[in-house]
Amino acid sequence: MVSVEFLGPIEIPTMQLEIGSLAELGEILRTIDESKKWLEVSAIAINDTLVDSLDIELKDGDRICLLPPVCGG
Amino acid sequence: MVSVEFLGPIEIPTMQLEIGSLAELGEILRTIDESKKWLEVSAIAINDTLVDSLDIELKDGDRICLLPPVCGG
Amino acid sequence: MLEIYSGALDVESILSRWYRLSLRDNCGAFVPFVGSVRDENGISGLSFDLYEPLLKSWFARCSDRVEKEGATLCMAHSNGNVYLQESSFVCAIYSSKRKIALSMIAEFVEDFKTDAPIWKYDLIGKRRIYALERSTPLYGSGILS
Amino acid sequence: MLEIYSGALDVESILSRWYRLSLRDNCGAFVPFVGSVRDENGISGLSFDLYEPLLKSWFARCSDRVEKEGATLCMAHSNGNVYLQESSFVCAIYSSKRKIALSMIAEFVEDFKTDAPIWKYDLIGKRRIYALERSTPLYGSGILS
Repeated sequence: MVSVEFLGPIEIPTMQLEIGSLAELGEILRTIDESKKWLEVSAIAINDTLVDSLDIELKDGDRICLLPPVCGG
Repeated sequence: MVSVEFLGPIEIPTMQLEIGSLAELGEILRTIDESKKWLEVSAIAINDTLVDSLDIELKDGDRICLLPPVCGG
Repeated sequence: MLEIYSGALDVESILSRWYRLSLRDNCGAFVPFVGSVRDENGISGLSFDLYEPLLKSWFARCSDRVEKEGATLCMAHSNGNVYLQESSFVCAIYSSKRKIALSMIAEFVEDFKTDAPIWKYDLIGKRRIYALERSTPLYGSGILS
Repeated sequence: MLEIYSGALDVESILSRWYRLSLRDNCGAFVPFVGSVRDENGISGLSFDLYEPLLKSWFARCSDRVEKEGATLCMAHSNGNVYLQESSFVCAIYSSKRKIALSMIAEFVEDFKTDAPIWKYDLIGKRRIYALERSTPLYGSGILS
């Protein structure tokens, strides 16, 4: 089981999913209207580290975050 | 008559001189040990404007300043 | 040093405190940046969401880079609402001599704008509107699309 | 705005005052620089001579350049003695958006270092020693040699 958290302006509650890879997560989120529109502009952090590849295996307890475009200051 | 003022660390009292050009001023200051050593590193202002040429005629009442190297802050 | 406050920053006291740190550390140069909320586009203010775990690790990396040059980095940011003529962001770099602090501050502020996990909203009437068009995608964005 | 003070600057009150001006002028970016006296080379402090007429005309030209970019320049400097852990120089640029203030502050401080008619002395024991080796000749230097 991994948790998937949507940060900032993405108004989707945290999900608990039984998935083994980021590619699987993409498949699921592309089927949901609310999440689909954010995928192109959002970054992914696994356990608070940004990743740049789908070739990452997920372990039980991993925390995944979706981070939309930022603007501090 | 022009006045010649020595600024910052140059410890020479202000002079009143009957000269018509900066070139004449240079001739006088090169003969004085105290001023001679500052000439190479000092800038010249006439009436509070820095100049870069000796080809300037001086008028009665002009105020000349010698400004040694600076370091604010 | 990273400080997170709820609402507007007390800029004067933050600057005073960091300035005294720069003196205590025998630093000759102290260079802050203050970001305030301007009256524009009909907003009554801005609002911010922060993701603290990533903000802290990002800031630690920035701070390490600055410290490698013998300088010190400080930053304060607001969480929540900040109104017109209030300030939401202060940072400062101090160093022994002027060149390092002066050359690193602009670079840090630009890194902050593109990399800090902070989301900005315009407050207009009773609405809180995500400032998407002024925002920048983070590293790796789009891999799930 | 150019301010000259006898002795050390009250940095905290100067920064607070200028910061409030930046808010009043609806500016989103306020970028100061503070120069303080470090404990080094056995000095007990620094001392400064200023030539005000030329300092004012030099500052007015700098200020015009900054205002052409829509920004505002402020500067304060000490005259006379300034001791360890005190400050002798503060400047700030504020602008609507961050880029102009951030890009102009370093340039202004470098211009200041080479062009402002200010002379610096080390205070060591009871002596006031001109800092010739750290000083820069002004425009046109050497024409009388």
